[in-house]
Amino acid sequence: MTPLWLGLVGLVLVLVSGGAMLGLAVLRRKTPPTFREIAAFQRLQDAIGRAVEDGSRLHLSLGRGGLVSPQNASALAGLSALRRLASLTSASDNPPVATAGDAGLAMLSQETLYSAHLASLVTTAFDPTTGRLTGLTPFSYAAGALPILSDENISASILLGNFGPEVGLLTEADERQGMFTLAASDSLSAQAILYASAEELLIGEELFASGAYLNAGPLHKSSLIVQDWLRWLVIVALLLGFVLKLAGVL
Amino acid sequence: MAEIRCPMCGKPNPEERETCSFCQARLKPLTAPPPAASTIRAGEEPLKKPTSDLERAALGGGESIPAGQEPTKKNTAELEQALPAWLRSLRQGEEDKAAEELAAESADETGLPLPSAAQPAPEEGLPDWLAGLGAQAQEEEEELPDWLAGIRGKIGAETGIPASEEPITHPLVGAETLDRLEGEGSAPPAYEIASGRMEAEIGGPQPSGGEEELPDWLSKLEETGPAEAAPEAAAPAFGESLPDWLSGAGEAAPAEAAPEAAAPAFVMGAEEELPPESAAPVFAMETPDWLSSLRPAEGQTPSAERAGESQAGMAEEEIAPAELPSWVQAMRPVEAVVSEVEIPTTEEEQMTESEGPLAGLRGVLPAVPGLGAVRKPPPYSIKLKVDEAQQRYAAYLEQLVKRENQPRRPTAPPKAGAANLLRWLIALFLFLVVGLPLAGGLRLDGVNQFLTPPDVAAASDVVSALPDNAPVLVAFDYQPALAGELEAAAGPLMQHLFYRGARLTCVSTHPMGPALAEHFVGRLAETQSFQPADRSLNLGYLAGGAAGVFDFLLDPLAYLPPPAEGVPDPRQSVPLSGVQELSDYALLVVLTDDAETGRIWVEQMTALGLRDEVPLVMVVSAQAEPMMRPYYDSHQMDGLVSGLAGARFYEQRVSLPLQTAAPYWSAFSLGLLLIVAILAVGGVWNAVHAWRSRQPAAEEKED
Amino acid sequence: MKLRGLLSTAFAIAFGLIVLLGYFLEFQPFYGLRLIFVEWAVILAGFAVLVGLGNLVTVHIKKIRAREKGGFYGLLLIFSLLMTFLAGLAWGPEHPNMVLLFRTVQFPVEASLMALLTVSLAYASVRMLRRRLNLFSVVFLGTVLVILLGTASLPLLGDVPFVGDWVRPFVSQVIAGAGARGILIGVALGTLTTGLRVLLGADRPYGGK
Amino acid sequence: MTTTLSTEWISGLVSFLLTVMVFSYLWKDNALFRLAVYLFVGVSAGYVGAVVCRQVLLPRLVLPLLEGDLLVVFPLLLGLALLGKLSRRTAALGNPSLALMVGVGAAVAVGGAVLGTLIPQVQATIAHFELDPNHSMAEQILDASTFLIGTVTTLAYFHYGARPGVQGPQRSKLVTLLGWVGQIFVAITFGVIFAGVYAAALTALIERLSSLRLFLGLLF
Repeated sequence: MTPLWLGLVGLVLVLVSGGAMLGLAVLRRKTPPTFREIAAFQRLQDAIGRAVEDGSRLHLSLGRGGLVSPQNASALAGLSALRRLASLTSASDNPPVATAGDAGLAMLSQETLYSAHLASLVTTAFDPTTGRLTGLTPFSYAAGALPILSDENISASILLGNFGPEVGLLTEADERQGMFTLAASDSLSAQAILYASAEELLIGEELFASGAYLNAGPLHKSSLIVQDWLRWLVIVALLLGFVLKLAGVL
Repeated sequence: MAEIRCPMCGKPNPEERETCSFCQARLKPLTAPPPAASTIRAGEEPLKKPTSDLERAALGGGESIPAGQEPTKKNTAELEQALPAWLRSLRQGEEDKAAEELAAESADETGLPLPSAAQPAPEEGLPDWLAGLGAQAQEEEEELPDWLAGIRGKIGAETGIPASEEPITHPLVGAETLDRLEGEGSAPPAYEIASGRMEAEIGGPQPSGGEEELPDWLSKLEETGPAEAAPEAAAPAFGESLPDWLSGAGEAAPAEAAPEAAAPAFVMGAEEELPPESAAPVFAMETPDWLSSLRPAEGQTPSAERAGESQAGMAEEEIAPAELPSWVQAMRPVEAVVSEVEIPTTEEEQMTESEGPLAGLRGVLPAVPGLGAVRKPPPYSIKLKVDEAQQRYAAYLEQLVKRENQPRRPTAPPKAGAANLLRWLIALFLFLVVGLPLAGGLRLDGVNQFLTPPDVAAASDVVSALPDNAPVLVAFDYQPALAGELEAAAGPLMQHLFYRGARLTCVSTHPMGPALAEHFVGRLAETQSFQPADRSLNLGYLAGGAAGVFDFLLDPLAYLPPPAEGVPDPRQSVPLSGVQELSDYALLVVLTDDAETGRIWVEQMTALGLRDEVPLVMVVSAQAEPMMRPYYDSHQMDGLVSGLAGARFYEQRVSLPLQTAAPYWSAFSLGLLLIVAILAVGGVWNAVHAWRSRQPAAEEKED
Repeated sequence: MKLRGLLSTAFAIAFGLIVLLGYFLEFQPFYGLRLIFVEWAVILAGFAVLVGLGNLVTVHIKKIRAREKGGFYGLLLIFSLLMTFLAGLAWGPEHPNMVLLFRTVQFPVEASLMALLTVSLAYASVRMLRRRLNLFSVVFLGTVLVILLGTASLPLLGDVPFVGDWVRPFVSQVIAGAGARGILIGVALGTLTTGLRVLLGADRPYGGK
Repeated sequence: MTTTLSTEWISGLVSFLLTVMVFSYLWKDNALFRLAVYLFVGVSAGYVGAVVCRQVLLPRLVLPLLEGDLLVVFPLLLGLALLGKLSRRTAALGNPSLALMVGVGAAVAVGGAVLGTLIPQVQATIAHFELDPNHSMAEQILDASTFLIGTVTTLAYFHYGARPGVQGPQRSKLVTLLGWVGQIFVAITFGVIFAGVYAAALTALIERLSSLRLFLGLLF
C-alpha cells in the first residue's frame, strides 16, 4: 500500500500541475510561449506537404500499449498528433491511415479520423478501415503493418506510441520503401532502436510535446511549461538529496 | 532617386513603383490624389464603383461584392467554374441538406455558424486542400474544455460585453447546429476572406488565432462606447456562435488566421496569394510568438494607425457597425483614401439618357463625369515606424520565408541495389558465423576469467537454499518473440529449480503467457523426463496490469476456477499442496523482457509487504538489464540473471549436468564479434562518406 | 457539444478522477471504487478485443471484395483467426492442441521475426553515420561496440579483459543507469501532463477530438 | 505414440517452413513471407481472443453475472454498447464505453507516472548516493557524482522553454550546456540498450538456427 504521506504528495503534485496547466492555458493565450526548435517537426511539416501535394498517404502508428495500462499516455499523445495530421491533410485524396496493436487504440484512431473527416470539407464517405488493428501481439501488430507500408502508397510513416523491439521491423520497412520516418516512443528499448534506424527521432518526453509543436492547442503548450517547472523541481530535489546524503543528514 | 518605404514590409522601393517589389503590397493609392476641399458626410453610403475597383486591384482581380447585395450567392455563383466538382455539387439544390450538414459540422469545428453555400469561396485562388487546412485556424480555441470556455466568456464580459448578448444565427445554420458549436477552426465565408485579405493588403490586424485577441482597432472601438463596442467585442466572448454578418470586422482574425495557420510555405501559390505572415506554417516553432509583436495589435505600425483612423472615420458616421455588411467594414480603411462622388439621391436630380443603348434610362450613369468632387484623404505617413527589434524580427521573418521558398532536398534514400547488397552480405556472414558452431558443435568460448557477477551468484544461492519440493511461483511475462532468449537465459535457473524438486505455479500478465509457460515447462520436462502435470500448474493470464498483479498477490487461489463435478480440483493438485496464500510460496521467479512488467512485480510485492516473506528473483532480457539492475542494487529483489551472458555464469556456478547456455555461447560470441567488426568497418566507411559528401554542400553554401 | 459527446466527456472525467483519487488516497471509498472501475475497464478492454477481431476481419473482407492486392492473404488470415479463436474457446488456451498450434505457428514466426532484427539493426547501425554524422551518433556507436565487445568471449582467450570486467559494468550500470533515469523521469512528466489533459477534457479521442 | 510422433514431425516441418519463409524477407518482401505473416497474425489474434474470452470475460463478467452479482451489469451494458463499434452507423453508441476506458486509462497512467516512476525514481536516485563505508570512498563518490550529473543533465536536455532570437528560439546558455552533456548520456544509454536488444535478437537467431538444424537432423 502507498503510504498516506506519499499519496498526498502525489495528489498535491497532480492538482498543482493540473491547475497550472489550466491557468497558463488561459493566461498565456495572448502571449503564447516560445519553445526550442525540434528539427524533426520541421521535417514532418515537409513530409506532410509532400504527401498532400503528390496525393500519397501518411501512416501513423500508435503502438501496442494497452489502453488501460500505464503505457497508454504515449498513444494518447499519438492520437492528438493523428487528429492534427488528419486535419492538415483533410483535403488530400488519401486520408492518413492509422495502425495500432491494441483494440482500444484502434477504435480511438477510427474515432479521431472520423471527427477529422466530419470537420473537413470532403464529401466522400468516411472509410473506417483507415483506422486499423493490425495484430494483437507486439510482433503480429508490426508484421500486420508491414504490408500496409509497402502496398498503400505511403510516403511518410510516423510512429508515436509504445513499442518494443518490433519497431525495428517497421523502420526497416520504411527504409526499404524510402519513406520519411518520424518516430518516438516511451519505451527505452524502442528508442534505442529508433536512435539508430529512424530518419527523425523524438527522444524521451519529446513524444509528449508533439501536440504543442503541431499547434494542437493552448493546453498542450501549457503542458510543456508545467513539465519544465516540474523538471527543475526534480533537479533541485536530486541536488538537495545528493548534498544531504553526502553530509550524512539523510 | 527618391524612395518609398513599403507600408507592409518596410523595404525601400523606387518612387515610381506602384506595388512593393518585395511583398507586392500597393504603394500608391489607386485613384488620383483628391482635392483638399472634399469631406465625407455622415450617413453617406460607400461608393460601389471605386471600392470594387480598389478591391479588384487589391485582390489581384478578385471579385468585388457591391454594397447592399447578399454576397454569398453572387460570389459562389461566379466562382462556379473555378470550383472543384464536389463543391459544385454542393450548389445543387437537392444537396442543400448535405451542405447544411457539412456547414453544421464545420461550424462544430469553428464555432462560427457557417453558410454552407459560401463554403467554397475561401479556396478562391488557393490550392483546394488549403481550405481543409484553413479549418484549423482556431483549433486552439476548441482545445480548452467547454467549461473553461465559460471563463473566457467572463474575460470577454470584462471587456465590455453585455452578458445578455445573444448570438445571432445565420439563416443557413439551424439552432440545433448552434448548440453543437465547439469552437473549432473553419474556413470563413468568401466575403470574410475578402475582408481579411483586404486588411492584409492595407496592413490590417492579424491576430494569431486566439479568439479573444481583438484586433487593435477593434479594441479602440470598445472605448468609443458600448453601442459600437458591444457587438464587436462579442466576438471573443461568444466566438462559438458569432454570427457571420458580424464577423466581417471581428473575424478578420479567423479569416486571416485560417491561411496563416494552414498554408505551409512550400505551397507557392499560397505564398503569392498571402502576405508574408500567411506563409508561416502551422507549427508553433515556425510561427514564433514574437511575430505577434510584428502585428498591428501592438498599435505601432502605420497599418494599425490607418486601421485606427479608418475606425475613427467609422465612428464619425452614424451607422451602427451592426448594420453594415462585413465586407463594407472591410472596405472602410480603404475608403479613407478613395475619392467619393456625391450621388444624386432623388430621381429628379438624376439625368435621363437620351441616346444610345441606354436611351430613356434614368440614373444609369453618374451625374458627375469623371471622379467628381473628392475629399481630402487623411494624412498618411509612408515612413515605417519600427524599432530595432521589429526590424530584426522582420529580417528573420524574411529568412524564414526565403528558407521556405527554397525546395528542401529530401535525404536521398540509399540505392535499393546497394542497400540490399549490404543487407545480404551482413545476413550471409551472420548466418555462416553463427550457424557453423551450431552445426559442428564447435566450442570456442575459451576460459572464463571473470568471477560470477554478484547478482547471478545471489540468484543461484537463493535457489540452492530452497527446501526440497518447495512451491515456487513463476511469472512468464515475456512475448513469444523473446522466448528464444528468455528460455536460454532462464534455462539453467529453471533446471536448477526442477533438480531441487520445486513445484511450479505458472502465471502471466501477457495474453500469450499461458502458452509460453506450457511450451517452456514442456521442453524442460522432455529433457528431464518428468510429467509437467506433476510438477507444474498453469493459472493462466492475469489481466489488468498492475491491478491484476495486485489482486493476484492478495489471493493467488482466487484465480482458480470454482470446483466443479467431474473435474479434478486444482487446489488439491501437487503443485498447490500446502499453498493457501502467497507467503506460502518459497520463491517468486519473474521471467520478463520488459522493465515495466518487472517494475510492476517489484512494486506490488513491496507495496504488500511481501518482500521479507517471499524472495524475488528475476530473469530478464539483456535489453532490460540497465532498467532492472537499480532494483537489485536497491535490494528490492534478491537475484538477477540477465540474458544469455547471465545464464552462462549461472550454469558455470551451479554446474548442472545438462548445459543449455554453453552450446549457444560460442555462436553468440562469434556473432557478437562479427557484428563488432561490421559496425566498426561500416561505421568508419559511412562516416568518411558522409563527411566527404558534406564538403560540396558546404562549398555550395559559401557560394 | 452534442449530448452524447457531453456524456462521453463526463464519463471520462468522472471515472478518471475517481480512479486517480483511488491511487493517491488508498482508503475507502476511493480505493474500493478504483479497484471496481479498473475492473470494469479491464472487462471493457476484453470487449474491445472482440471488436478488434471484428475490425481485423472486416478490413480483410473489404480487401477481398474489392479484389485488392493481397486478398488471398486476407482469406488465409480470416480462416486462421476464426479457427484458432473457436478452438481456443472450445479447448482453452492451455490445451495441448493449442500449445501445439502455438509451438508450430506462433513461436517460430515470432522468434524468426526477432531474429530478422539482427540483420536490420546491424544494417541500420552501419548506415546511421551516413544519415546523421554528429558527435552523439559516434558516441552511440562507440558505446554499442564497447558493450558488445565486453559481452562476448574471444575465441580461445575467453572474456575481454578490462572492457568486460570494468568498462562494460561502469558504462551500463552507472552512465546508462543515470541516462535511463533521466529519460524515464522525463517520460513520467510527459505522461503526467498528457493524462491530465484527458482528465481535464481537453483531449477527447473518444469521438470528441 | 506414432500419432504423437507424426504430429510432432508435422509440427516440426511446418515450423521449419515458416521459419524459412520469414527469413526469406531478408532477400526481399515476397509472397512466402506474407503467407507466413498473415497466418501468424490470424493465429495470434485468434489465440488472444480466446484467452480474453476464457480468462477475462468468463471469470470477471459471465460467472459473477450467473452468481447474481449486479455490479457487473453496468460493464456488461457498456461492453454491449462497445460492440456497436463494429459498424460505423452504430459506432457512436460505444463512445461512452470508450470514454470510460480512456478516462480510467489516463488515471492509471497519471497514477503510475507519479507513484510508480516519478517519486520512486527520484527516491532511488537519491538512495544511490548512499556511501558504504566498506567500499572505496573515491570510487563511490565518482559513481554517485556521475549518476547525479547524468540524471540532471539528461533531464535538462529536454527543457523546452526558449527565448525568441534572430536564429530562432534559443535556450539559455546554461541549459544549452547542460543539454549538450545530457545528450552524451542519452547517446550512451541508448548504445547500451541497443547492444542489449542486439544480444536478444542474436540469441533468437541462434535459437532459430539450432531448431532448423535439429529438424534437418531428423531428416538426414
